[in-house]
Amino acid sequence: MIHPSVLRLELAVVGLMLAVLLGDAFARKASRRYWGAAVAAALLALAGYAAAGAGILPNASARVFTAEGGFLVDAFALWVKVFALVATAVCVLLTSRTPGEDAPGFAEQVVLQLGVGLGMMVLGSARDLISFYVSLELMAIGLYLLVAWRKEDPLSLEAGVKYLVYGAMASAILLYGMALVYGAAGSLEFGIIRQAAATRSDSIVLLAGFALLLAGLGFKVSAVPFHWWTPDAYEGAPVPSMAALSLLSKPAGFIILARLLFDVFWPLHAMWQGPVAWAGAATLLWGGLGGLSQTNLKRLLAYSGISHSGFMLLALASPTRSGVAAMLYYLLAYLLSAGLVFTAMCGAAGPGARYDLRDLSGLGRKSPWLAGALLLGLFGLGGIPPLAGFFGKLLVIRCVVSESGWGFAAAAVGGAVGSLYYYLVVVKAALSPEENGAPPIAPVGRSLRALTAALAFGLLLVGAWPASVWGALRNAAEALCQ
Amino acid sequence: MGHAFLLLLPLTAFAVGGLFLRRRHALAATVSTASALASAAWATWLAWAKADPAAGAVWLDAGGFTVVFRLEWDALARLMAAVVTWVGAAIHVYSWGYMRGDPGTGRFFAFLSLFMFSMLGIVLAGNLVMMYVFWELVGLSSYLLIGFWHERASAADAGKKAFIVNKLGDFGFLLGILVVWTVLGTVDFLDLQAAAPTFRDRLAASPLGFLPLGAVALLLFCGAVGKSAQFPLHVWLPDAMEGPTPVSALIHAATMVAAGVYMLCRLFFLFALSPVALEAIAWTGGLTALLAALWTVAQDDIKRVLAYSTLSQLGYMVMAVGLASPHAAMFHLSTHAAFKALLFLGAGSVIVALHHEQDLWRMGGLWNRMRWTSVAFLVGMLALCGVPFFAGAASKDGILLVALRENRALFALGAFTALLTSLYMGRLFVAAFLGAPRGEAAARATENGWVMKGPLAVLALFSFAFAWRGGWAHDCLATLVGAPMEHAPAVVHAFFILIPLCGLLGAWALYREKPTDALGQLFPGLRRALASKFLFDEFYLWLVRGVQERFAAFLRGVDQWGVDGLGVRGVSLAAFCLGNVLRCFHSGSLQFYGFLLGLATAALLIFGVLR
Amino acid sequence: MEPPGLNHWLVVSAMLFCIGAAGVVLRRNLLVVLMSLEIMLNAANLALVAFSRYGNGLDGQIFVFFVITVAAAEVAVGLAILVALYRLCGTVRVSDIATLKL
Amino acid sequence: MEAALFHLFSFLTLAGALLVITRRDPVNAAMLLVLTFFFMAGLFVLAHAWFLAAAQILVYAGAIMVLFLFVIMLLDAKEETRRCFGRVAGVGALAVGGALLAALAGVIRDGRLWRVPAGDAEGTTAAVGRLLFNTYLLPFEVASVLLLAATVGVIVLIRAPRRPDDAPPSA
Repeated sequence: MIHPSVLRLELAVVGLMLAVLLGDAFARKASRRYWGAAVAAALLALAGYAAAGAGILPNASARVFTAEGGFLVDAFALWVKVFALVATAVCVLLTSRTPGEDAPGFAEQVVLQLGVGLGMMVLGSARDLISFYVSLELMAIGLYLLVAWRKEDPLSLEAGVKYLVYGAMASAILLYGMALVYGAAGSLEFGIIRQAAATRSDSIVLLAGFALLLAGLGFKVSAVPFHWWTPDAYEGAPVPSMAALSLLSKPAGFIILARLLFDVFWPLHAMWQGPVAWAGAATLLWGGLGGLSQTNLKRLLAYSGISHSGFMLLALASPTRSGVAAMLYYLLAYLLSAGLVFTAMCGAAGPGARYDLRDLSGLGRKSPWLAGALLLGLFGLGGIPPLAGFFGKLLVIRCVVSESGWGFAAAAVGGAVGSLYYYLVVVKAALSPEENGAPPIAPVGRSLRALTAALAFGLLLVGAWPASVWGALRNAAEALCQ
Repeated sequence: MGHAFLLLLPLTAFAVGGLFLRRRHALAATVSTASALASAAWATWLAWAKADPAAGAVWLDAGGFTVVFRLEWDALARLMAAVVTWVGAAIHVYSWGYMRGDPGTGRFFAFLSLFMFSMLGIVLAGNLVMMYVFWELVGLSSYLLIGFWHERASAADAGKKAFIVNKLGDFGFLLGILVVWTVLGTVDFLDLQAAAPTFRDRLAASPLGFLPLGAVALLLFCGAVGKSAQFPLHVWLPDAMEGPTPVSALIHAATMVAAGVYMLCRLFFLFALSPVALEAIAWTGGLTALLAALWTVAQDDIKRVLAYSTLSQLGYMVMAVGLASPHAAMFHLSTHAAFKALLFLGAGSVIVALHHEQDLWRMGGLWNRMRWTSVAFLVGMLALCGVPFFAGAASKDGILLVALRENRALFALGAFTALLTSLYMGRLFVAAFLGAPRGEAAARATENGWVMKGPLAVLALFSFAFAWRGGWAHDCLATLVGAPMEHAPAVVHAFFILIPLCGLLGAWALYREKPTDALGQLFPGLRRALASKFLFDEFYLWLVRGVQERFAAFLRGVDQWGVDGLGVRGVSLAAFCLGNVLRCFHSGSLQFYGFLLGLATAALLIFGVLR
Repeated sequence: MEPPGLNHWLVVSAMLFCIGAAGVVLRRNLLVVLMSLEIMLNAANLALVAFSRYGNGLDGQIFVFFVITVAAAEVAVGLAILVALYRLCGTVRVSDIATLKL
Repeated sequence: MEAALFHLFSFLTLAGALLVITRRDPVNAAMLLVLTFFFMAGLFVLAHAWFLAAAQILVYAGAIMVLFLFVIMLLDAKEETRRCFGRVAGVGALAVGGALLAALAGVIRDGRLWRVPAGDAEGTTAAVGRLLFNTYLLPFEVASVLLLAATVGVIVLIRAPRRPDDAPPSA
């Protein structure tokens, strides 16, 4: 039996998708001026509703099942839904700036983004391998299309092809891992798999399946050595899709990774802790060093994203609730700061821009608003207090020092210095005097201003007063690690 | 009560100025200056009343570790807060004159308020995490202010360099904080102080037991090395002079660079646990003091002379901490803040009057044209040289006395540095203010308005006042020190008087009436006239030119190629090379990516599962 | 002849999986690369069916049903991108889409 | 009988797959892929997955293949003029295939799977349908959203530009 009331948030998003599709079919062009803002407002309202418990969870430690136990709502899942709704709202607002609400394909793009967000919401609640697979693929398919969305731009299509082929290969690996896990555990259900992991931890098939699952998710979160696609896909993708890649797809990867590591395969934690920590350190350094000599902002942000993935992997590698909570906090900080950077990018150039660092020159003069957003976002990513990125890094390194060891902490610190260096390169480019050939920028719209202000406020609030979100994060972590 | 206002005042000024007043320069300047003056008054009142701050609020409660937002208001904090707010207020006022007509004035004052907020945060921080947060914020505001004229590439680069070099030090600091946090389970200064005696045992028992105690202390010290620009991370400070001069005065002379010393004093109970670490700190400080003083003699830019001199004085303070005498360090910090700010503002006044001419050898003769500035500068100079009855004398002699008692080698080093100090300051004064004007701008220089003269006067007063009758300052010092001044034998005092005298006279003899620094092209008349002094002159010349300057040039080379090149730049070069190697994997070939993915998966299975 | 055991089934599926992976690395034509990906997915399907046959109930078969559905969508998306690429650049060769690099 | 059929179908499936990745002509490859899936349906029948066997033929051999062939025709993809792969790629493919095979074979060897007895699950349409529309109804609905999203996206992506001024810049 399915109880639709448990699924009310998901159903609302599906309703929104259909509304946009129908509206696209019937509405006149002139009446579309605030579609993006309207959809985003609806999503944010839903996020607020979800943050308040959405009438599903009576208290923070409750667990509500539906769909024969295949769908679980607990504090963790609810937090994932809030995150997904907010991130989707950001992506939709960015889309309404590029290509613009009256461009052909705008409604469809929004529908796909809603689909990706829906995928993440279901993923947070998945309790069996089928829901897990299907929701992950819902996200993936939407993203393949979104990356290749600018069909008049060869680079966008190239990025789409690369992302699709690489992603499909990774998802085949993931699927093979699922098959092995299913074979070893005898069931698709997470609960039974957990029992199997506890009682049959010597089963090679189970371990192999688990390893392949990790490889497949390593692709999603762009962990070394599965991260090869990231810079190419980021560089080719249009900015809103790039935002969806890093604000939805990657967090979703971390969410399900946390679910697998801390819930399903928790009995094996002595086995996964080391490899995850090593992968985290390698990812961090790769991202921190690889971006040093980049001259393209999008590519640079891809490396930056890799480096942040390393931090979150290191957080997961400390098998404690604080580790999970630190990871969740880091994700939130990443959402806010990267969101600001993407917003500034959307405002600073038109849809076809390549985002060479030189193109940013004179931004400080042309639009202090956008330059400020860019600065704040980059400092947030770099972990400068009092922005949220600082406590994210501090908490992660604190966990690493006490759980994974000294060398990993030193690696984290080194990677952070490296990436801070290239953020400053971007800042310098944005503040330098205008060069010839830098593209002119359109005036910053009202919705973009509102988005910037909201993200900046969140970044400051969460950073300067972490207690404001910490309670919710701890509840989520405790719900996960039962 | 109400200590939070000290933070809120500048924060509000920053928020208001940064968000709403970027174009309305006068209003932004008023708001910012008013906040600075108000916080100075408020800090004084709080210190007078010896009011206790309110209990803290929980800032972060992350399972196992809790951080409480608590403000500290002990004697150390009171003294430092007074220094920061008063020097800050004077410089705010001065900036009105200095920044007049600059299109970014609003932004400038907003950043200045941000800096005041962060700096007061460091001073008032009640625990290590808070201190680190504000520490980083100070770094950020310094970055913004150095790169204030960001459209000038050198300024943007200098800002970046300062930020990154500071970050290098900060990360050692952060690791140190994390070790302390992990081992002692708390970050609050009071709890830490209570738990410090058990630190050695608990460290040995923790998973970090392989770390010697001294290493932990040195990690924490890394923060001070970066922020206080100690050798070998000193490279950023001279470049930081790209910022506007009030910024140099406030941040890179009086307050921010002193934050490192303040932190050392604040955490002295931890450093005191490890004699090895103290020894290392003392030698780092001493070495910085000496090397910087040597380099200074070869500088021609008026701001750079002062910058290197700041390095040298910071070295003194760090040395004092290393000699287990934090109160002497704090005393010198306070006096130095006053007279170094005075010197910088004087230099800024000259620079403005000369339309941004900074070369010493194109100045000259300013004594007659800018009497007010010259006198103020003279006071600052005498204070820096340690001439009796000026602020620097008491504090610097205090440090030297400690050194005399604790470590003779460092005393010799410190005394020699003091000699060099008076030599280069004399050189600066002689070249810039005396003699005939050597440039068009210098010939037509005029004194600036009261907005700039006023702060000079106030700071000059401070440079006197500390010396014999501090009143409230002395009270603070007394609480801090136990005994404000050490007593020394008359011989030693005589020696201390002799040092600046020799230096100044030497400078007078060497540089008087010289058109350039190139003494090799001395006019022949001087030779004939001073035949009797020839030997002495030659000797001094040989000493200064032949040995000392070459040595200084050599050291500068070592600095540029060795420390800056191999150390800082070498690390970054290696990082870039490695980064480029890593980039090569991203060849763009889909087949290659697939190949790597497949191999990585197989490797994971073979090494992870099958083993 | 002895009836095949679970290991036989899995060996076949593993070989199929490797052939698919090799195909992705091997082929220049993106259409054939897509076909190779289908082969990889089918290898996983075969493993699921085999496990389902050997004592694990019908859930594995349901999973295969979902995989077939998703694979169909994935192929459609992949082919659509290829068509768009061909329209724009006149190529579906891997070596021609290596502009994004380093 | 069952064993013989299993070996036959396995061999044919693998051979078909190998030919798919080595044939020059994409049309040939597509036809061979159909055959491969056809034989795999045979294997499904041997595994008592009746419904899946039918679905495999309908969806893969029917729908997906038609799609492939249609696109091949549309793109006018010609037979590769020389070899269909570079030498380096050949070595790489061998390495990847070999490494993965070694790893998986190791897992299967160490997994002690030959003792597992066959179960009694019969994948009839009725049984599969019952399970699908009870236990797995939710993922089924999610899959429907997935198909909707894919449809919407694909249509936009391959829709020809409407106005001439929308035409792509010549690449």
